[in-house]
Amino acid sequence: MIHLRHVSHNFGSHWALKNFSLDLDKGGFLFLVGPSGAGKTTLLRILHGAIALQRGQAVVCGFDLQTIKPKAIPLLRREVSVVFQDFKILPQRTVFANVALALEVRNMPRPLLQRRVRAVLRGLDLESKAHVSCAELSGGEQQRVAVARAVVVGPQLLLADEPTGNLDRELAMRLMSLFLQFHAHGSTVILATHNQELLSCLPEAKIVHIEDGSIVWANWSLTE
Amino acid sequence: MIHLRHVSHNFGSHWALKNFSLDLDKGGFLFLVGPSGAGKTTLLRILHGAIALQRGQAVVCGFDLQTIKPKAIPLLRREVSVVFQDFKILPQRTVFANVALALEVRNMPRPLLQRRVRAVLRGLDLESKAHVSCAELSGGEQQRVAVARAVVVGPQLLLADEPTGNLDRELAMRLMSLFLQFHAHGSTVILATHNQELLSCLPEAKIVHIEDGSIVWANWSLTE
Amino acid sequence: MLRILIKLIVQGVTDIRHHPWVQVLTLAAVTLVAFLAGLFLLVLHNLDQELKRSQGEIQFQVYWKPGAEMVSVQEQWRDLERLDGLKNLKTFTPEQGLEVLTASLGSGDEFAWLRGQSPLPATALMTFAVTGEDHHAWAKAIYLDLERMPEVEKVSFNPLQLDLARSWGHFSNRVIWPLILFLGLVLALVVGNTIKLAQVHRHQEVEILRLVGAARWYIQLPMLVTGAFLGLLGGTLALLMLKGVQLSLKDLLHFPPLWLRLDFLPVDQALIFLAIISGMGVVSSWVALREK
Amino acid sequence: MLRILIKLIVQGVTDIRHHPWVQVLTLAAVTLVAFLAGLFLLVLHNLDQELKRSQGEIQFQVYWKPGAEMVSVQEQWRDLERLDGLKNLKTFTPEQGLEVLTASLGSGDEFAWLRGQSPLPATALMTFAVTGEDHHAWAKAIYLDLERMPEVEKVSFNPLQLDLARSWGHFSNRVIWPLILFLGLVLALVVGNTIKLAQVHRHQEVEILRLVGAARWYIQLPMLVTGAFLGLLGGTLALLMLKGVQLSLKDLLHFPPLWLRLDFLPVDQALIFLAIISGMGVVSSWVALREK
Ligand SMILES: Nc1ncnc2c1ncn2[C@@H]1O[C@H](COP(=O)(O)OP(=O)(O)OP(=O)(O)O)[C@@H](O)[C@H]1O
Ligand SMILES: Nc1ncnc2c1ncn2[C@@H]1O[C@H](COP(=O)(O)OP(=O)(O)OP(=O)(O)O)[C@@H](O)[C@H]1O
Ligand SMILES: [Mg+2]
Ligand SMILES: [Mg+2]
Repeated sequence: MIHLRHVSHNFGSHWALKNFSLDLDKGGFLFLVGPSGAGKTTLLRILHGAIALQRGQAVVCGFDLQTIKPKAIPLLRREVSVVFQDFKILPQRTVFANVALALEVRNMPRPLLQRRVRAVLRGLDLESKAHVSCAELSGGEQQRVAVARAVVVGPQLLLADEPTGNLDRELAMRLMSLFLQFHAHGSTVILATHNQELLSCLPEAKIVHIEDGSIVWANWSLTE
Repeated sequence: MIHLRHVSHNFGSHWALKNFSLDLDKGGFLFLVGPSGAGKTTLLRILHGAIALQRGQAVVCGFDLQTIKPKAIPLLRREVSVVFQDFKILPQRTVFANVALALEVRNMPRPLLQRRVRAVLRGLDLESKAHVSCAELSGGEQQRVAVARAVVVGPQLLLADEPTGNLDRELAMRLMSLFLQFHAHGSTVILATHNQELLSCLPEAKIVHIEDGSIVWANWSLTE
Repeated sequence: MLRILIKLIVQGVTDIRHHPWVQVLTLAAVTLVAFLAGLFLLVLHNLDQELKRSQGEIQFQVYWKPGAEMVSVQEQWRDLERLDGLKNLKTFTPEQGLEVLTASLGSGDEFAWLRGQSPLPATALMTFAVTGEDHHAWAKAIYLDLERMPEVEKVSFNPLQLDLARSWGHFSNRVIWPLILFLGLVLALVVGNTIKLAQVHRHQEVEILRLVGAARWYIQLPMLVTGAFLGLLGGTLALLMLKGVQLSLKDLLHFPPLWLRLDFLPVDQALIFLAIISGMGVVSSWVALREK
Repeated sequence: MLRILIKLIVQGVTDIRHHPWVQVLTLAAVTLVAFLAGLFLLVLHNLDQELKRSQGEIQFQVYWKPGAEMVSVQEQWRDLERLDGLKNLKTFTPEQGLEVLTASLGSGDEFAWLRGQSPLPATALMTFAVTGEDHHAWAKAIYLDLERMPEVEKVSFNPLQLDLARSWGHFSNRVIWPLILFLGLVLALVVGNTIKLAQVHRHQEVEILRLVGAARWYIQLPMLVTGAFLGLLGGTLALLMLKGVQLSLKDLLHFPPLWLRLDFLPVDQALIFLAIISGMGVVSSWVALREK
């Protein structure tokens, strides 16, 4: 599913990722932990093609990021959903419209789309806010909209960047159980977080600790 | 310092705050906890005049919010600093420029301003990023810029809305000790958070737990 | 596929509601600038029509000998009418000539004493449509034919008239075409810039659509449609305003000696005008989207 | 305090670098629309000048009896020159009159046989500046004076000329003023909307400045300065382009019978023009800031 070899990335003179190698099988669950500025977001952005691969090899869901054409990036992104650290939702649109966006792009017929969106919103306790404009949401509600949009499409690979930063403990646990459900259905999940508590929800998950762009610790052998 | 009586606020038919009363003395330290959507941000926004008081009485730093003129709001905001949940920093400007903004508005002479900004950035581990544009920062770095801008002016009252959502444990503790320093120098601090761990940093702090806009629990008598 | 296309096109039009004020102001600016350009075009079109009407013509004035027998002269006039390429023949007996002279000198009766004993010769003013390749040779031939007629004293024509077309051409090269080009530039810049600025709002939308896996055309089509729609609507409104102005000013210059009646742009020009403005909307939306 | 003001004003100008492209395009659009408006103004100004020149004039044509003694007539001409309000006197002996007639009829020599025995009377064409309150009474008095001169057969003048000014007024009310108003509207809308759209980018900045406690004027001053600066710069560039056009077209219409020389706008009008455009920049920035 994911295959990284010697991936490095620099912004100007600053190396955000250094010589990063790991393999993750389909259905794996990976926690990405590390201090602020370690390079977690940078790695996730490389994985869905938001920033181009500079050095090394990377294959994600069968797409080789070294040779991928700009035209193929939308295809990659239909397999990979992302919960962004800064949400990236459209403030003028309603909650429903924001979540439906991901399905509209995939040309899902309207009735099915509505059923799917409603189900996801219910799971994230956002049903009562469905027709509220996103500018009027609290921080935690916005974060949940971002999660809802990512999971509604049932992606092969789910990347979540700090998805519980604005959520209270109870909602964080609910979110985790949603991710675990996904995992149980065969999706691959990568979760970047500072929240140590989340790690205990799935003791058999893989954990990578990065600092300053390099892996400093992992609970498995990284590459097969 | 803060005196609230029967403050209520509704957005349309939704009551974000209901009949909220509390007093906080100068030099107090208050934790505002509660689930997502409880009304924490709404309360903080009322306290610095970002949304107008609808019902009840509120006096903040000597400004009566019931009768305050639009012209006086900038004066109130020079006493009250806010760390916003969504940061509210200017992405095109550098870290230095964003932090300096708060001092420029107060017409601080340039050399003093530079010294103060540098000191605060050092305290938040942002010195190396001083001349980087904020669009290029990681989530946690942006959050620290927001904190730096709030504390650099040495406000009488500091409102912080979920200031550690994107920070790792170590940075969160460092931030707390910064707030505690402030507190020790006589500033009043109100901190809205989900992070239970922060509460243990200052056992004598006041804690208010709100849910659905109402206070459901507090560790002191609320009003004198 | 078609369903999606239609959906996206409809979306492009209905997206306007997301920033109604920005779009309304943009529409107003586009309309007014387009109207201004249309006004220029209208004036030019009418000027051009007027020029075309008089451009390809040449006038010969024939003077008979004073005292020539009017009966035979009038016979000659009837022959002249049958000449090739003749567009207009005006004849003056000596008496009629005097009347015209009197009228052109003032409003009085000061030549009354000459009546019945006009000192003027019989004349004819002939207007020919210019034909053939070598205009000057052609004119010379006609001149000789006319001069060879019996009793004719002299024939005059102004070869300068032949050059008039060319000099009008010079004038329009120097003034009118630069003006049209400049106007096109203003139109492109203002329409383009306004639509572009109005679309910049949507950068965020574009970014997010890309992140959730929308293909390029899926994102751009509605925005290009918005641009085209703004251009089309603005252009149509401008044409309607123009029609109103044309109707209200139609007869303003329709008096002697101008006899200018303001015509509307022909349908094909109006359509080209609409197409250009819509095209500008599309191009500028596209530029706005490409940036960043 | 002054230091802060200066700082804010400088900031308003230097803030342009934050969105250089947006501002450059805006500047270009403002310049071109202002130039277009200036071009109209220039044409109107010259038209107006021309009108003023001919508006307050009236012409009398005096015909002497045919065969009047030329020596005494020429004496009378010398007397006429001394009349009050006379701006121009053209005199024609019978021979000169025939020449003019001949010339106006064509280019030929067809009246050559009349030379030395011209049937025309001596005439004089007198142009007066209209004075006094009651123009018609004043004209009547002059008419009677002229007619009472010895050997004068008749005097003609066209009272319609007196009404010409009024009819020009009608024309400009119907066409020119609406056009100026409309142009002002376009200018305001396009300049305003463009600057406004360019300033919308700064909503976020305004919001954040407010949140950190900046007073209203502290936030608005630099943005109003940016607007004024864009307007001023655009207006100045437009005036420079206008001057260039005026210089290059100055003599284009300076040939018979027009003798029109294109003048530049007078300094005061140019300054008003600049002030209006800068004002629009300020107002539209202000509108952009107020929204939301
Ligand atoms: N577009 C960019 N241009 C320049 N530097 C960047 C850019 N994006 C990130 N960086 C830098 O790269 C480093 C890693 O950033 P990244 O966002 O990956 O950190 P992170 O692990 O997600 O941190 P956080 O937990 O704070 O979100 C940071 O020091 C950041 O300043
Ligand atoms: N501008 C607004 N218009 C309408 N409703 C609003 C607006 N702002 C907040 N709300 C609603 O008011 C409620 C309280 O919002 P608030 O932002 O105060 O919550 P919060 O306690 O800060 O939550 P979180 O921890 O998720 O940030 C929420 O349900 C939110 O949807
Ligand atoms: Mg990050
Ligand atoms: Mg909140």
